Amino acid sequence: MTKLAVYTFALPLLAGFLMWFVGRLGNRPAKAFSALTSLITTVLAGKVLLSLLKGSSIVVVFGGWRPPLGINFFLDPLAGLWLFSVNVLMFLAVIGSGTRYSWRFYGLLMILLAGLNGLIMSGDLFNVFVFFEIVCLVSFALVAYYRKRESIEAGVKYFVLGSVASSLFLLAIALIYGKTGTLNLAQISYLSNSWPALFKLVVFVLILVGLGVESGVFPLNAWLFDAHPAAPFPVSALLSGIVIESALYVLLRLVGLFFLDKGAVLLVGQTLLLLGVLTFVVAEIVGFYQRDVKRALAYSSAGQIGLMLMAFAVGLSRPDLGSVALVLLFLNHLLAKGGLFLSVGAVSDRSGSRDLDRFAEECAFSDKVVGLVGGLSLVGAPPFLGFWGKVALVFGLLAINMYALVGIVLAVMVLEAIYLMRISSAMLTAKGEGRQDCPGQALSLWVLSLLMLGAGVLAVYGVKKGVDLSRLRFTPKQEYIQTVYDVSAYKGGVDIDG
Amino acid sequence: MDRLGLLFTWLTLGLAGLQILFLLAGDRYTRRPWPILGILLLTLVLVGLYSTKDMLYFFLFWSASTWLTFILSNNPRKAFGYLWVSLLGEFAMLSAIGYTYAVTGSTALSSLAKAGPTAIALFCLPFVVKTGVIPFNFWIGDLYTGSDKRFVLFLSAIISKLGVFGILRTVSELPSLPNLAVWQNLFIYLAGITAIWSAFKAVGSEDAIEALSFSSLSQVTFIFASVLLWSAVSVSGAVLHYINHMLIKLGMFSVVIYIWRKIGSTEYTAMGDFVRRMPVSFLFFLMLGISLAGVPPMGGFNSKWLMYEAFISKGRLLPVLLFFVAGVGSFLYVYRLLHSIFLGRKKASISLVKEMNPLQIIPLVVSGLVSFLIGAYVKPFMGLTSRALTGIFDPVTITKTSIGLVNLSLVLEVFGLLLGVVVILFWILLPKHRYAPDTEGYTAAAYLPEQIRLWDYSYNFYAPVNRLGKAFVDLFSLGWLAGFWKEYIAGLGLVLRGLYNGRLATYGAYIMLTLSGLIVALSLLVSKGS
Amino acid sequence: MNALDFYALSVFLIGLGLMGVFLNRDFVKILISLSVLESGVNLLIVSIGYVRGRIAPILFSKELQASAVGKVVDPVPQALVLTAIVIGLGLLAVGLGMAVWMHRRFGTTDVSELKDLAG
Amino acid sequence: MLEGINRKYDISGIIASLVVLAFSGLLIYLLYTQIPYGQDKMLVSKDYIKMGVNSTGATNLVTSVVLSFRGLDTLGEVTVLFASAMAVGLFLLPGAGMWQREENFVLRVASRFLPYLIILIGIYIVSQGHVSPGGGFQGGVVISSGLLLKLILKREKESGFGGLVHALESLMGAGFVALALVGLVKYGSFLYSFGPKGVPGTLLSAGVLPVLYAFIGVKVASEFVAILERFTSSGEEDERA
Amino acid sequence: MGYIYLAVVLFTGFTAAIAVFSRGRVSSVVALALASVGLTASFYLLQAPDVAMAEAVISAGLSTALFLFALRKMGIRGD
Repeated sequence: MTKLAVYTFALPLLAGFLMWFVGRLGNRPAKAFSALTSLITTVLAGKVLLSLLKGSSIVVVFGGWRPPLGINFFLDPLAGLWLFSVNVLMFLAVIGSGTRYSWRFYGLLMILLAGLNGLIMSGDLFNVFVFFEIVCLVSFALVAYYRKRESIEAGVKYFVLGSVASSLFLLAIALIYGKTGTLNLAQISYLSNSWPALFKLVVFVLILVGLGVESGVFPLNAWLFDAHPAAPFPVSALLSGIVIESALYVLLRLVGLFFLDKGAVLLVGQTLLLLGVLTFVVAEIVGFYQRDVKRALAYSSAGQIGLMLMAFAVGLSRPDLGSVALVLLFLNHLLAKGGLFLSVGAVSDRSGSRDLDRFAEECAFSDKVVGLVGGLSLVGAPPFLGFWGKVALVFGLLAINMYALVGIVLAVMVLEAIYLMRISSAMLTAKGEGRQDCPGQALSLWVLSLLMLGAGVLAVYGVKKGVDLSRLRFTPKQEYIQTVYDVSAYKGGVDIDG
Repeated sequence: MDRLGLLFTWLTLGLAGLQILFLLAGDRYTRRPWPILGILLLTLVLVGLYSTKDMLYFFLFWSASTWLTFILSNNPRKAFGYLWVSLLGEFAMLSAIGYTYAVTGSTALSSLAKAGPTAIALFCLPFVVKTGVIPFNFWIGDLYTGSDKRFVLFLSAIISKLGVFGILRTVSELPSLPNLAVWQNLFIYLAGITAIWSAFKAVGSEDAIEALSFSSLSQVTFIFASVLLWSAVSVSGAVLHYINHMLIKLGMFSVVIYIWRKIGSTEYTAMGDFVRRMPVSFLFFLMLGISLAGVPPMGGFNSKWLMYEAFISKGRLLPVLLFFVAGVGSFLYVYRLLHSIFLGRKKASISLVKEMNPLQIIPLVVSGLVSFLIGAYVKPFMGLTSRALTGIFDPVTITKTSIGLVNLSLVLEVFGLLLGVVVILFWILLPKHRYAPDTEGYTAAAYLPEQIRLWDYSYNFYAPVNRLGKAFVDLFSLGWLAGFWKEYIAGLGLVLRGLYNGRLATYGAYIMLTLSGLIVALSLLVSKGS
Repeated sequence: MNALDFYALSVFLIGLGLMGVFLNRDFVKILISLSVLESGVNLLIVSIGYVRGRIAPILFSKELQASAVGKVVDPVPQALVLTAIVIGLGLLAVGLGMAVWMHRRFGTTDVSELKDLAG
Repeated sequence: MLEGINRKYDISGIIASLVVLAFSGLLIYLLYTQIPYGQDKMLVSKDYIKMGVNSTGATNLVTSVVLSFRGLDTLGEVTVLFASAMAVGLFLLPGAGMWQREENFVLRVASRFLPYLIILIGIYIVSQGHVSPGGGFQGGVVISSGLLLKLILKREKESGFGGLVHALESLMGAGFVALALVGLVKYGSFLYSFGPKGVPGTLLSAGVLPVLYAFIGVKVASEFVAILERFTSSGEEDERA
Repeated sequence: MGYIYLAVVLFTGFTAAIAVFSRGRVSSVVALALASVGLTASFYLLQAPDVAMAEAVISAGLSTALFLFALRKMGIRGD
């Protein structure tokens, strides 16, 4: 089973490299080739996820060296779920990306997929940085793809802020390597208990800021609101759907492994909770006043990231509620936001304007369906995943006696409901009968709607049967260290493993 | 599914069936699939709502009904007021459920009592919002007038009264009656004021649907207040009036929607003298009007009488006065409805109208007859409501009133006899009637021209009443609240928008400030903590 | 023996790079400052791996291979920096591509001109 | 030099710089106290040094770390370069050279023989990667700077390198991943350095490592030739949005 | 022996400061190249030949070339 995990990373890379040859045949074959690749990786990721759900976590070893020596991938059920959903949305975005993009666009998408898959699975600190760089660099290029005035401005801002952030992250890695002498996450997490308070604090803040810029945490997410609307719509669907989530995933995993010893749990939890609330409240209030449709969706993405941060912070003290909320919010946002951006983006491209009143002139029927289903599920209307995610989050927040916080969060959630419903109803009540550029778009939108509905029904069924979702959470420190390598056996002496 | 849920399920299914029959019997526009499927889905959701005893599922179905109403109303611009206020209510309910889960670990409705009075009050907030009592009454007019005509009947008959069922279900599930006297009284008086406010609104409106929707609000707040009173007589009177109101609105709205399909407008000025073309509809519309006004021979009187009886026996005279004034208001707008639609001056639109086809008229006939039956022979219906309320209250037959023991059903039967006399009189006089000649002689044309607004004496019929209630109505229409929102809350948004001023240097400063701010703050906390 | 060793230089370069990014208004100057920032971090990583009095991690002779542990500098930071430098170059190439287009679209590479997207 | 300072700086830029100063101070304090300069802080590296040569066969430990112990970083690194080449290909178009008018005698004469000399040095650096300092990246860049001379010359239309360079770049990248996959399929783990270890210190010694470095060298060279070609072309970038 | 360290450190720091804060763009690119040379020397002193070689070829060589070509593409002659 470990081979499949590696293929999900190696195949898109191979596809990216070979894209020039396929590009000679033209853009449509390139799109078909990348759709095929992402379909294969989705199937592989699905099989990996199934085996993870049944069995225990997997450690994939590279170059034949046992974990502390070489680089290793670590896959727990949550990583498997994240991997599978990332590949699903990538496949649907590639299909739903219409006919206007060159073979280079699809090459970059394949490399982005390889980078994201590696980022989710990686178990080595510098390896996380390299994959993070791949994802950042490809996102810079894809945001500025159109080279219009607006995309260049967004690309430049994103480039500068992203580069500064990744340099800070590299600085944190340097400090950690200097202190511990190793780059393997499990070993660092084992050694991190003995870090002095000031060192641990500075490294925590450096990693939080370094990865926070890319994952859209409150004060650092200014680039997000320029980049998503300016990017081509499949890219903004991917940026909102998987890229900022994967950056958040890595941030939470690193924080979970390095900084959660007894004393700091409270402090780390409260910092993340505060940042989550700030991200959510500011993003939703500002999003409420947006006339530009895609920009409003970008604000909603930042808001959902805030919710996920809060869910993780709650999960530290109440794992049964917090981690379930995190998983549900992630899946819901991935499907709903991916679908919304794919449909709203295509519709506003066809109608030429992104203003709330004029963007929906040429809405095809599948756009309307996704507009309705996506809007409802994102807002947390009953039958969808968002509803259960919101319920789990509110239960969790109340369980840790954060009453005022629940009041604020729910009041602001009404704002989000209003401006998202403005977009959905603008699409629903659109008069014109639009046609999509290619059948692939309609197919991907229908698949997304069915996934959302299916997930909703499954959730209702799951809650009734009381299915236990607690396995889908970040593996706690001790268990992570034990599965990756046996601490006692490795004392830094000679350990030949040819 | 307990007996209370069963009653409400049958009522909703019955109404939905009749409404769908009315839509199917209509023309191609009303026969379109999605409104009918929407109503069926909404009925399914409501059946789920009636059947569950678990707060989480109650919240699931309640939220589903809110969202379905928003979508089925098919006019988002007008329905946003409804959406955001009911979402606020729902989130109050969600936090109540969360708090109970945190305290007691279970989300059963009965465990709400252990969570304390504030949780109960929060849980019941959405019921108050959905009923439309004073602070939450600004969305009623927009939603009803703006809503899709094919859905407004179901909206006003069932959805407007979900709050009533909510209170019934919640309070009946709690082991002991919560000591929420303060909230109870507050909302009874607020309901009274809302009843008067909506009566004035209905009286002053120039549109049939607007009049009917505000009349619904006035009746529903009366039901809501009497349920809040929570005595055997008041609750069974409320349930009876629930049934009556549902029937009345079913019949009246089907007529108004039929007319709307024919002449394309629901303004009073566009209608007039339809009795010539639609005599049967006029007959049943008259019966329902009488029942709405609460005049003895029809069912409306019995249920209103029970509710008044309950308030008086509890010695609460001020609410009785408030609801009585609202009752007087109902006389006015019922007459206005009857007059402007069927008896007023003939308009050019009369040629478009003809009697409903036999299938379409069934809902009207059914509601007229059942309401008549409730008026004439109330015993089976009283049995129905008391069976539904078994376990909560003992059956209501004998009640002690200020003038000693009174057998309610006996009293109502006496009025039933009175009804028999009226029917016989109507039967005798019917053949002798003759049409009053058109006396408006001074216009040469056969029909009055369209811009009759200036001459049609029925336009702004109750000008003195409107002038009297103007200040009162404006105060409680909460226009000033919208102004407050625009001015102050919107200001907060502008401040936050200023954060993202688009300059790269500022964003860079954000990164560094976050970095240093977190380091300083955390190091202080750590040093203070350890 | 030398107080002003490479830690000081790398922190100086990092601080200089960061200040350059925030103070400069010209995008090309910001790219230069980013390069300085990255080389500062690279220098820091390598100087973390340096051990006084040891030689480069090339075990060219037989006896060196036998007892290399105490004689050789840490090879891992050098491997990391090798990768980091090339990543920095990759970023630079993309950044300069954007700079060319920014010049074409905005007429100047002055970053304070970029204020259409706000709020 | 100093007159550049008194330009009107953005207030937030100044705040950020003050914060940077404070942060650097904290960083220096942290470094000197937590990570003393010049001391042996190795943990995992001790194993690399002990078994580096006989398990991978390469005397240059950095190469064995780059390619064998932490091979995935290098693969990621190669992907970053490939992505940036593709992004530059997205932004700028190949075309006629920028220098149409200037006829530079020295350049014309030098470009006849100098590139081949530089390429030879580059090939040496790449091939000796696993024995002496150097390797795929450094050698590849040297080779591309050799070919740079050819690109700077006056050229009317697209330089001849176009197709060949892209093909080489893609093939080498795919080759690198293929070799890694061979390691996975036959030897059970991705990027496994199989092949004869040979005598450490000689040319054919470190099994597959020199082959990998050769692939990287050619790939890096062709990548940078492609990037430089785009940067030295004056072609009016296509305006299509 | 220590003076070489000092010389290299001061040279790199000084040229980097010029690169960041000088007014003209081409002059800062040149200063950046010099800083890279200084950096190569410091890597050499830190017993890291591979990195020194990479730094020399990439930062001093190629990025300076890229900067100058980009400036040229933007139509900027000299300072």
